[in-house]
Amino acid sequence: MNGKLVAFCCERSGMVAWQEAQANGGLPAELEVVAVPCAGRIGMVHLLKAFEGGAAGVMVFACIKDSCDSLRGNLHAEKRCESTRAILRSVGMEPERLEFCSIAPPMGAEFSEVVRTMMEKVSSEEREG
Amino acid sequence: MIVGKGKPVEEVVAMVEGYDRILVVGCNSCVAVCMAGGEKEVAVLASALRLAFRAKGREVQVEEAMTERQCEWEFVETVREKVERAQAVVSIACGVGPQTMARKFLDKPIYPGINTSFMGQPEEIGVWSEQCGGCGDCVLDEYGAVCPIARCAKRMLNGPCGGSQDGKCEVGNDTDCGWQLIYDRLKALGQLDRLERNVGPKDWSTDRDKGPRKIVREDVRV
Amino acid sequence: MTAQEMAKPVRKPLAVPEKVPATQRVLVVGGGVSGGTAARMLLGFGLEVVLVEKGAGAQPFEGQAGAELLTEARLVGLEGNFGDFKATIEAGGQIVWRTVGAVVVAVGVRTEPAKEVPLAITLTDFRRRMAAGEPIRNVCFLMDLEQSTPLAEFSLGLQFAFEAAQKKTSVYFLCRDVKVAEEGLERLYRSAREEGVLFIKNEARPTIAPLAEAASIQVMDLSPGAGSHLSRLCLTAEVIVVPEAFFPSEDNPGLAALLATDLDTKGYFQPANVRLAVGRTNRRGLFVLGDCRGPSSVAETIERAEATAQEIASLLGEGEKKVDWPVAVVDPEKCAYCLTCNRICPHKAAGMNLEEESAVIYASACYGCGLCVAECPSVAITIEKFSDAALVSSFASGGAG
Amino acid sequence: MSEAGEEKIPEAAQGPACKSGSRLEMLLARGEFVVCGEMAPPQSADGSLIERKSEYFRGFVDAVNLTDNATGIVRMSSIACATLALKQGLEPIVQMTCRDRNRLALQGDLLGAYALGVKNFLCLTGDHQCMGNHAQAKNVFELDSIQLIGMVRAMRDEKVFQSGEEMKVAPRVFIGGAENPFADPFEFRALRVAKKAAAGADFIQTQAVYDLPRFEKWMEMVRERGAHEKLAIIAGVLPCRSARGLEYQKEQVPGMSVPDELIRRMKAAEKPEEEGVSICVETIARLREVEGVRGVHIMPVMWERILPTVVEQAGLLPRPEVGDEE
Repeated sequence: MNGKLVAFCCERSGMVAWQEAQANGGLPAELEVVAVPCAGRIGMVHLLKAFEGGAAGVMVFACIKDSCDSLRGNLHAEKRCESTRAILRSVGMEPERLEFCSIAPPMGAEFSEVVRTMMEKVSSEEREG
Repeated sequence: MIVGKGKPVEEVVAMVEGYDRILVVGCNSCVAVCMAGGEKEVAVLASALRLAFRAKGREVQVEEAMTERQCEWEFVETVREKVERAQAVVSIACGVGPQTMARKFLDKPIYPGINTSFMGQPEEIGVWSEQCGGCGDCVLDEYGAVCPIARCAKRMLNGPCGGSQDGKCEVGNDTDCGWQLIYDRLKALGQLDRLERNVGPKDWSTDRDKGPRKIVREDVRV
Repeated sequence: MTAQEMAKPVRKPLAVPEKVPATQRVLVVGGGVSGGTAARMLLGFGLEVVLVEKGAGAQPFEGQAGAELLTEARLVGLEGNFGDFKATIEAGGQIVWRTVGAVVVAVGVRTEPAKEVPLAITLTDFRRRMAAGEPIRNVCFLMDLEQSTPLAEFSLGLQFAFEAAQKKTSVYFLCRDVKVAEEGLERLYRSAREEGVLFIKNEARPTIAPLAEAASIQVMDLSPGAGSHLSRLCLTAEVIVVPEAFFPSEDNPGLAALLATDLDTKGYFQPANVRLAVGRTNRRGLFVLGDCRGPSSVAETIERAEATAQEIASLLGEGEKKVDWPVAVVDPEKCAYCLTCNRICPHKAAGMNLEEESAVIYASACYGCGLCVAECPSVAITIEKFSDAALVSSFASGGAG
Repeated sequence: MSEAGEEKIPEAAQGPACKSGSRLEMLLARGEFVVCGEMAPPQSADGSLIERKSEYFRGFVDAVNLTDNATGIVRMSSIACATLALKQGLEPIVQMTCRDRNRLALQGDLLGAYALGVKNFLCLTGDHQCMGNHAQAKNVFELDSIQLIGMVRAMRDEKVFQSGEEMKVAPRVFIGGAENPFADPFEFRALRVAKKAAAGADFIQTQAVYDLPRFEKWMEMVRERGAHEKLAIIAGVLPCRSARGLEYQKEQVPGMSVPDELIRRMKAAEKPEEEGVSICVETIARLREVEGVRGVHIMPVMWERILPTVVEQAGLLPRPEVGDEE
């Protein structure tokens, strides 16, 4: 693992929140952001590839319930995260390394908080592991 | 189509534990469409296997391949090169696929990556239901094209059992009562009289009960 | 496939049309307050309007050019997509076809009047009279007659009472108790009082007698501070309004299926999604307005109809629409024709190309969300900007090996 | 459908006046209002349990049903229990389900049971195994109850096996079937009785009756088809000990109809067991009034010792002897 964090961000919510968080500063250098048109675009394979590529933690930022432009895109994304977490468990990795997060565009502070928590989680895993 | 579902990843990991070069082969036919053994599932399983071995501190080579239809010799042949490179193959085609591979690649261990379940149809995204039992002697004509063998938990041919309530079967899991469906359908068709007749015991020799089945078409064969 | 392999673009991106047609004609189904308002505004924007009305009459059109009124008519089929819908309409026993760029559905609700009250009209009738601008000197709302009036209808009554009071009508509002158990109701109640609505607590069925041009209503006022214990009140009102119960039309499920849109759990065309406010639906170019989305006040109804007409006018542009949004494309070579995209697409943008034996995504209807791309079992659908390659490129270099 | 054609039931199937000579048959033929009871076989190899339980049945019922792995829970076999019951002077009704046996096993068991002295057989499809304690089992269900009835009748009346081959000595048995008037689709429920009559059933035992209006409606439909004249309808009753027991049946047992009023009565009762008996006795009294009901089948699930009380309070004692003349 290379300690990277990957955040898949819906263009309509996660990306906006990320921009705000970035403007406020304090996001770790390890964070890589991948823009998607809707969280529903993300497949299990992309999440696993992120881990294969060395990510220590992966986050999916989707629109909050009942405000997804593609109606159910956020729900699909959440389900795929659940299934991917199950795979992580069965391959002997900590499912907590993958986080699904509902976020609204102006929630920059919350974005930073999720990233910070993930950062702490993975570094404590590294210490224990 | 033939419907199946991926085996738990840990089960597959346990099957291929000792190998260093593994090939995961999917099938572009039924199992691709039912989201169990297509290109995406091959990629997911291969990725999961790599991560699993990496977590155990082993770098294992996991290759990916697709066959058009894994139940056919000619298509299986298209992945020969990759099969020969691998020490073991995980097939995520229906149960026919691994067997076709096993007969083609005699020295290669082939492991199944999905549980093949039934012949059925997609109800909605993510839901498939069994529709045909492959009994070898179709009775749909009598039952308004709703199969009592595949869709009644007790394969009853003369009407519903006493466990049918509010359209649901006694086995639970929100299973529809096949006989309620038959009844509703024949009622709508104005053919309820079909159900008045006593149907005698079925000849099950066309089913699995006469041993492995084979269809020989003399009109086609030369 | 390794992430590096995946990151390599395998084939040339398939062509997305630069422009899609935008027929300058709008189909409006339902000629009530919202349908009529939208139709008049659309005409004002220079668009043609085909108004399909179930009944014999509809809101007046003032004989504007470009307006076609089909009465005793209903929509029986809708093919195509935004900019180029093909509507099949049954009008007076004849089938006619119209090509339209957008569709507005405003079919109203089914109402059942409360227990018959002599000389009374329903909330819907009252709203119609207000919308028509009829002067009303005084009105008496009778709520909670046989049983407690449901909240939705009660709040409508309150809204109309307030709106009537604003127009200088004197308003009596009789109810067992003022219901405020919904956001905004408390405020509405206070505003109504400020506007001069007279609230009277009443539990018995009032006696109503006809006068020359009004009715006299005798009630017991039970409001605190209404005199000794029981004071008998005699009111005179030109109009008596009783609530009716609102139900989504029985036609809604069939109509929703025809339009390829969704109903809420109650059976209204109300998407549970904040992004679909005003009159929007899951489909580009399809709008639903008025009470068939759930009963609403006159002001709100008109406001939404106007906003929607504006949105349609800007959507339809001038005959062609530049495709400036991301669009998913199907590779017919790879497509297994399994219809997964068709089932998963929330915008109903995925159809079947029978000749190619392949799925097809209509650029005009696609929002480029990628749900189909994520789920396509054959990996046959791509969105250029958001290909698998693009999604894994940032970490592909991270060393999968 | 090519092979499984319509079953032709020859005239001979109407049978002689006496088909089996079983006590149940004789009493029904004489026009007696019969009483059957259900005994649950032991969940162990302890055959003495049958001996002990027989006390509750001897002299109180005309015939006793021995269930066949009912609800998919393994118990001592019905045939074995029936032979033990015979030794206790009881008239057994062997229950046979299609869940665990194919046509070979069913025919073989029928011949064996008859040779051991059993004369009454209740032909059932059987509860699905997933309801019991061996949900992992593979089921058989290659015949349904109606086909089983037809098979037994053909063995008795035509002396033929299902294969069409003949046998020298036919099992002269009295054939029963079951029906649940409370399951769906309701319109089918009387037709099933008619089909069972056509297949050769001599009697029908029903699911426990709580919902009398629905039972009466069903009987009316049975009478419309004239099925009640071709076979004897024996209505099921289940004495219940507690309100919880009733609620369980209402909510958990598929195809049961329990009116809320009965649950309220049980809840309000100071002595629920007595109330349960009263409800059962009242039900029996009302069932006796229903045209075409020829007896009752008492199923005292987990409460077999109450059976004598129910029979006595229902005024159904003494039970007639076969030799008796009225």
